[in-house]
Amino acid sequence: MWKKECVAMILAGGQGSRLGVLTKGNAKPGVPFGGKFRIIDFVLSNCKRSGIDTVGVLTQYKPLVLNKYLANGSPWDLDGYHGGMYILPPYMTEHGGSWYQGTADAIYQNIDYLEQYQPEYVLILSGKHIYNMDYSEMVEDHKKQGADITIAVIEVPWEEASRFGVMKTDAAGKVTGFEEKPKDPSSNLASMGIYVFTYQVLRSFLIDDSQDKVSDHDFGKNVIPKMLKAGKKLYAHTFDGYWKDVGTIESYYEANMDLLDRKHASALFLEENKVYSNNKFLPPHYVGPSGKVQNSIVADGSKIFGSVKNSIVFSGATVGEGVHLEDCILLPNAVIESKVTLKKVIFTEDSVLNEEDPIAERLTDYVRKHSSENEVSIIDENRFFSSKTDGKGFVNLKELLDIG
Amino acid sequence: MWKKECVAMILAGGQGSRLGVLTKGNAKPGVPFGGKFRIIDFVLSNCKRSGIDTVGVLTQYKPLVLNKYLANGSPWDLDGYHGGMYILPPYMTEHGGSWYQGTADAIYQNIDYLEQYQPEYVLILSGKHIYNMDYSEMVEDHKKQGADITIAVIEVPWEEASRFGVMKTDAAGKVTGFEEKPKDPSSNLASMGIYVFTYQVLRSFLIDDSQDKVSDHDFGKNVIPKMLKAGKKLYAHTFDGYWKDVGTIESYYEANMDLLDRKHASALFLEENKVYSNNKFLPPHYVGPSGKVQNSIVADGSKIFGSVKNSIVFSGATVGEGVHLEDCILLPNAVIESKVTLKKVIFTEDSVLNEEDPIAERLTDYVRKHSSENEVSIIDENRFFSSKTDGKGFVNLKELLDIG
Amino acid sequence: MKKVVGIILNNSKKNELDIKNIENKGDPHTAIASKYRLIDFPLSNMANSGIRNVAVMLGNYSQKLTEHIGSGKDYGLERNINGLLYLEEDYLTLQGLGTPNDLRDLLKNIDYLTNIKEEYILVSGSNFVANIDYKKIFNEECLEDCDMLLLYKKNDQKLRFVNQVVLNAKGVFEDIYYVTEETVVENLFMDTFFIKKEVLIQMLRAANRSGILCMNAFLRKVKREITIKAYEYTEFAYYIDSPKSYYEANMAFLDQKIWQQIFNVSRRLIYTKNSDLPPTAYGPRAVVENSLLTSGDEIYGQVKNSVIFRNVKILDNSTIENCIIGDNSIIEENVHLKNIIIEPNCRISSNTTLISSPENPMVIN
Amino acid sequence: MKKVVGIILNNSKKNELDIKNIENKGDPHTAIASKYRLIDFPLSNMANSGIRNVAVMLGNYSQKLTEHIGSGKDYGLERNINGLLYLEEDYLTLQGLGTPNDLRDLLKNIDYLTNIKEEYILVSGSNFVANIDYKKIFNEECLEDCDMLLLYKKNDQKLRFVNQVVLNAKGVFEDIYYVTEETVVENLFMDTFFIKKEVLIQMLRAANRSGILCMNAFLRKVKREITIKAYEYTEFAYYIDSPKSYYEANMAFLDQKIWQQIFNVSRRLIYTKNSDLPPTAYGPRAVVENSLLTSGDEIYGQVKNSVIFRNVKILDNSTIENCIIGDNSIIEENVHLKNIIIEPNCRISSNTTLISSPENPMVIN
Repeated sequence: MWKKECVAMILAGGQGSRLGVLTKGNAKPGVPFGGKFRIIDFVLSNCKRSGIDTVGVLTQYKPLVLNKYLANGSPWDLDGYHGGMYILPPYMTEHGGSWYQGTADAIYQNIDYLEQYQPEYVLILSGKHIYNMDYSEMVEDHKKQGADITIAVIEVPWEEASRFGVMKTDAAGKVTGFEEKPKDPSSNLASMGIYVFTYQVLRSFLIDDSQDKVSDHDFGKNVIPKMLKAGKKLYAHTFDGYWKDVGTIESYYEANMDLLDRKHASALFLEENKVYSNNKFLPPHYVGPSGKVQNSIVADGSKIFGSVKNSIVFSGATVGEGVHLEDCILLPNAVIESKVTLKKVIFTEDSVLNEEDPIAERLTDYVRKHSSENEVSIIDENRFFSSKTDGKGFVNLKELLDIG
Repeated sequence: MWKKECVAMILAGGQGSRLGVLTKGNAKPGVPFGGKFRIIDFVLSNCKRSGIDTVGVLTQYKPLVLNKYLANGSPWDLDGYHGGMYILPPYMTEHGGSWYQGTADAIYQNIDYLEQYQPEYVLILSGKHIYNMDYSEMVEDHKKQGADITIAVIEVPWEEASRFGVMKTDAAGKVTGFEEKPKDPSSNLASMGIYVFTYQVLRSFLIDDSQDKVSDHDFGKNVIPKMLKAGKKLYAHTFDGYWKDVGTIESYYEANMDLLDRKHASALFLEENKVYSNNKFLPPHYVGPSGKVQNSIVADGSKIFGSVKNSIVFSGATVGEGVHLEDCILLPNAVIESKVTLKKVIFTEDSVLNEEDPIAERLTDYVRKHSSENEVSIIDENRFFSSKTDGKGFVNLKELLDIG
Repeated sequence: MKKVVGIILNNSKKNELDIKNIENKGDPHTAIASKYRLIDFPLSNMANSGIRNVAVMLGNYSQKLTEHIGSGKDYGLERNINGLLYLEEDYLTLQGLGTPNDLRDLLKNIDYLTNIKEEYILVSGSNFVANIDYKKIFNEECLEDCDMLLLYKKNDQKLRFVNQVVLNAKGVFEDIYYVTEETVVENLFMDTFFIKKEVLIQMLRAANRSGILCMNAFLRKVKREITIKAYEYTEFAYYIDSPKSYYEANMAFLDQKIWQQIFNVSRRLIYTKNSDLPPTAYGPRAVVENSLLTSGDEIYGQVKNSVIFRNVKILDNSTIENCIIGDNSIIEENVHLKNIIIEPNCRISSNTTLISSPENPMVIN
Repeated sequence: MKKVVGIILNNSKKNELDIKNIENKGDPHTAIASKYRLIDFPLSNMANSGIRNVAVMLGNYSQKLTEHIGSGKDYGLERNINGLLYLEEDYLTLQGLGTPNDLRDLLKNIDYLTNIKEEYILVSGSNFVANIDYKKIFNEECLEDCDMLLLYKKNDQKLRFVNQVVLNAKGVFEDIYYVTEETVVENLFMDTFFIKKEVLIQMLRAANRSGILCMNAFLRKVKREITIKAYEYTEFAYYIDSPKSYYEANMAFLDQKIWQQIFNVSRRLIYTKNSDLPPTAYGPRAVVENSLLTSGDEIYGQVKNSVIFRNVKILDNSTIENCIIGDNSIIEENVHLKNIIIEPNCRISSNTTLISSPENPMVIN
């Protein structure tokens, strides 16, 4: 096995329970995004762009869809002989098996994988972020500073800082303090959950942390504070592009809608730095004589006979005649053929509203009544969720109609 | 996802503890075999030969080496868009994770994978068998008989029958009785652990078995007896070629040595039915002026300056000048440069005996003294194992010399 | 279809003697239907019919063609053994001097053909769009006592200078010949046939001996000795041999029925090289009607009855009607186009107006 | 090496004018060293030097070559974007009418070259065996103020009819010219050079205007205007331009020092297409000495100082000495061969004895 300067590890095992029904059969990084992509496309494309050709993808929660999508890594040119993409699920040894307990534990359990490459640096990434970043600059910075860990940070509005791990730095970018989700943040430089570690330092801290019985084995909560305390060299690398963590239904919805803003779209789809995806073979999309599309994004394989405004229509979706959608998201192969007028609704993958569906009549009213300005509705197999209740409950639309 | 007539599931999760040190960092199907192969190559090449393009590989025990070797399945042409090879490790759902408990449980936990393809038939295979077989004939038989399960069987010598699951059949091949490892076998038709199931029957028996708290969730022990009892149609499909289960060090050694018999070798490496492997890029092998090779198999990338008789020299291994090997196996990249004369020894992958190694002098004598006709010795990183003690203990050769 | 190997020829230039000076729209790498190239159709059809070994004849366009097809992975034709293969055209073909149903290109590759292990060879042209189930045709027509099966279709496009298949009153194959007059042919040979490997080899050897390198002449001579059948293909198939037929074929895809027949057949997708462009973006004032669009497009103006290829920008206040806009082209502000074919990589400056007749669409490059 | 794109030309025929009638041993698809083909060396060298985009010029051998290289996957050159690409040779080259250091093939592909985004182009021939670290050479010699860097080596093979690189007393590039006389050249041009893309384009345009299509002539004219450097390559590199040099190169690999320099360089493996044959089987009476063997071989007889290619059978009581035995050949019982080249797919019948001189090895096919 060849030695590698830098190996990337993508944490893609999370259930993403706050994405509710969107992750019912799929891990978060495998959720469709932006018309034709899946969330993990962005971090994988960043790796390709950055010249990183050895990537471990750590999976744990319902990986079937994701594994199938990632296939052999070839869509991201990660199918090389001297590197490539490897899926790293939890496994069993002669001492039995153990599931990944936290972000740091997941990496710890795959130290054998890293050992094969004897890397100088390890890049820890998350599979749930939407951004376009050249990691090689960050690795260069890390080298130049002689850092033990470099943490990518982004300035967030002060009022949001308490949702993140925030960093105090000196003028040179050296981290002088770190607080995980502080109540009274003393900085608005938020950690993006992207780390470059000097491998040997990572290795020793992981082995150490694995012995620590009170640790949650989490980078942000445990490992980084320990490093700071041990006097290791922590540096911050500031990123000032578009970056979004799509951990909740609201942030998922917002990040999709952000693509309608050409400023954000251009930041993500820079000419030379494409976002690669494992496309199915879809024909061009068709806008019919009665179709109307405004300020929207439409992916291949879809058909539009109704009116679509400020919306994202994913691959293979159908908008029938007489349908009016505004601020909506139609996930792949969703079919809406009953004459509804809907605002701020996400239709899940493969969900269908047939032309003769008796729901149609009442649905428009129901959604208008039961959702508010700050709320996103989700329709999935005749079940209605609101972003406020999802994860907790749903309304069965069929039953609703019987009652109604 | 396209419907598939037949999907294959390869059970490749076993630790293979009876292979001792050979599986210390690797699952059994990943153990090198026959000069340039790994054990799993045979079953994967059989799939290619049989036109089966959708294969799930169920892994659990130390899968890193195996996963890396299997890569994207392309060496076996299993990297297609409409099928391909998928590695299926245990995973976590919203109800937590669970490890594979038995052969039947492993398939049960991946019913979602099978559901995607809605297959008519499912072929259950093992990753630890050496043979060359066209499964399509067996599937055709299964179809013709309208069977619920067809079990591949092979005639074994009566005295060995008690080590297998044996089958009693009527003239038409219908299974009338099945005994798992019987003391007094009533038949010498042994199950090869290769099953064709009608998917819907498999599905219902697996769901049923998963509820059964006293079951070991094993096909041979539980599911097949239950099917027989339930009056399902069980048929036997007789195979009369070369077939070997390499579950122990002795059988592993024998199966390798069988390749020196041209009859067995031709059965395995039929002209049109190649055994595919994920080869590294190795140059031709070199036999030096002082080298002598007789009745042996030598793989690319190796160098032979000593004498080699009735032996298997794997990829990249080196036999130095003055070394005499008989009935030996040198696993990949083993280097023997100290002037030893050895018989019936397996050198493990990457093991090295340097020219100046002080062991050399005594090793020849030691091995001769401490092994008998029916015993295979293993040398691994200066540790000496015998096939009789392996798994239980080893002798540290360095220490031995200090004492000696 | 384990018995059949596929060979894709380039027949375009043979129909093109009369329009030498403009871009030959029937070349295998011609872009069509927003995101495809002509070669995608025979390749996908063969792959979907279960043919595992396919050879593509390379000609003057080998760089573009090999770049597009690559390893054949997109078509599921990448294999360790066999799979996709490239063959060379004959020198005369390369120089555009071939004759209709010329055997030269096959003859040049007789060594390859002789080594084929499959029993049948499916030879296809590459200048038509269709979604053909070769497996069905082969199983129904070819498996028994047939040495050669020619595919033809009704000449509903009224093409001229083509090969005519003649049947007798009973519908049995009678003759095939190239029609040089300005008459309209009834049964158009689809440049596609199944042939027993041994019969093809025999034909090529005879051609080589006699110097008569036209398949038609050979078939005329041997039609009593070998079993030649003709099969009428009745589903949608459109030939591209000129800018006019190119324009018409693109426009045909705006008909949802035709679109469905080509692009929405279960298990018979048409494959093509991935572009990895983002999905189409529509601006706030976009108005799009009865059109096909695809990845990378950005639409701010008005588009009607048009086929827009990849990565096209149509800026504000521009109107596009009955047009074909090629890859990477930019239509600036306040441009008005009607019945126009814009070639790839063009930039149409603001305040341009171009209108031509639909019978004879103007090509801009 | 993100700045460099690679182009592999076929230079063999230009050295081959004198031996027209026998198999040209310097073709890119010529098999060598048991399991390789000549094209494997430039492809592997470029891939190992971190060049991601490589174009291979196809010629008369395009079927064999594309079949061997395939998608470039074996060389790590398969990419979704760029990666491996095929270019077409010029008509005259195809007909074997090129001249030494002819620019025709590059000129034919000037559109492709113009669109290259990389700053430098590495042009390589394909009829030599060597394991070259282009990255090192480029970084040491090319990064500063250099428009063109020519690689040469001492002509230790005493080749004739080759391109000579002339340096002045200070070791500075002076001239390059083709030596037509029977004199022995000192500094052999390796058919390999780095060139700034803009300089190459300028050279090709000038060549096209002037009709002088020889690189040598152009360089002579502009050597004061552009910075041309010459780099002496001192590691093992062997040219194949005849059966004699082909034989010698194969035999050279029996020298472990040379073998190590080519095949045992860390991170710089030579790649080739996989055969998926079983490992070599030695029979009970096999005697093998100082030889290279590979997958699929079955040895029952005696082999000495020989290079055995893939899937060769050497049966009982046969002796092979100083021979090269091509792929899939079968040497029956009681055959005695010395100083012989057996071409692929041959069968030598029992009781044959063939002995030729090592200076002029006999080629059997």
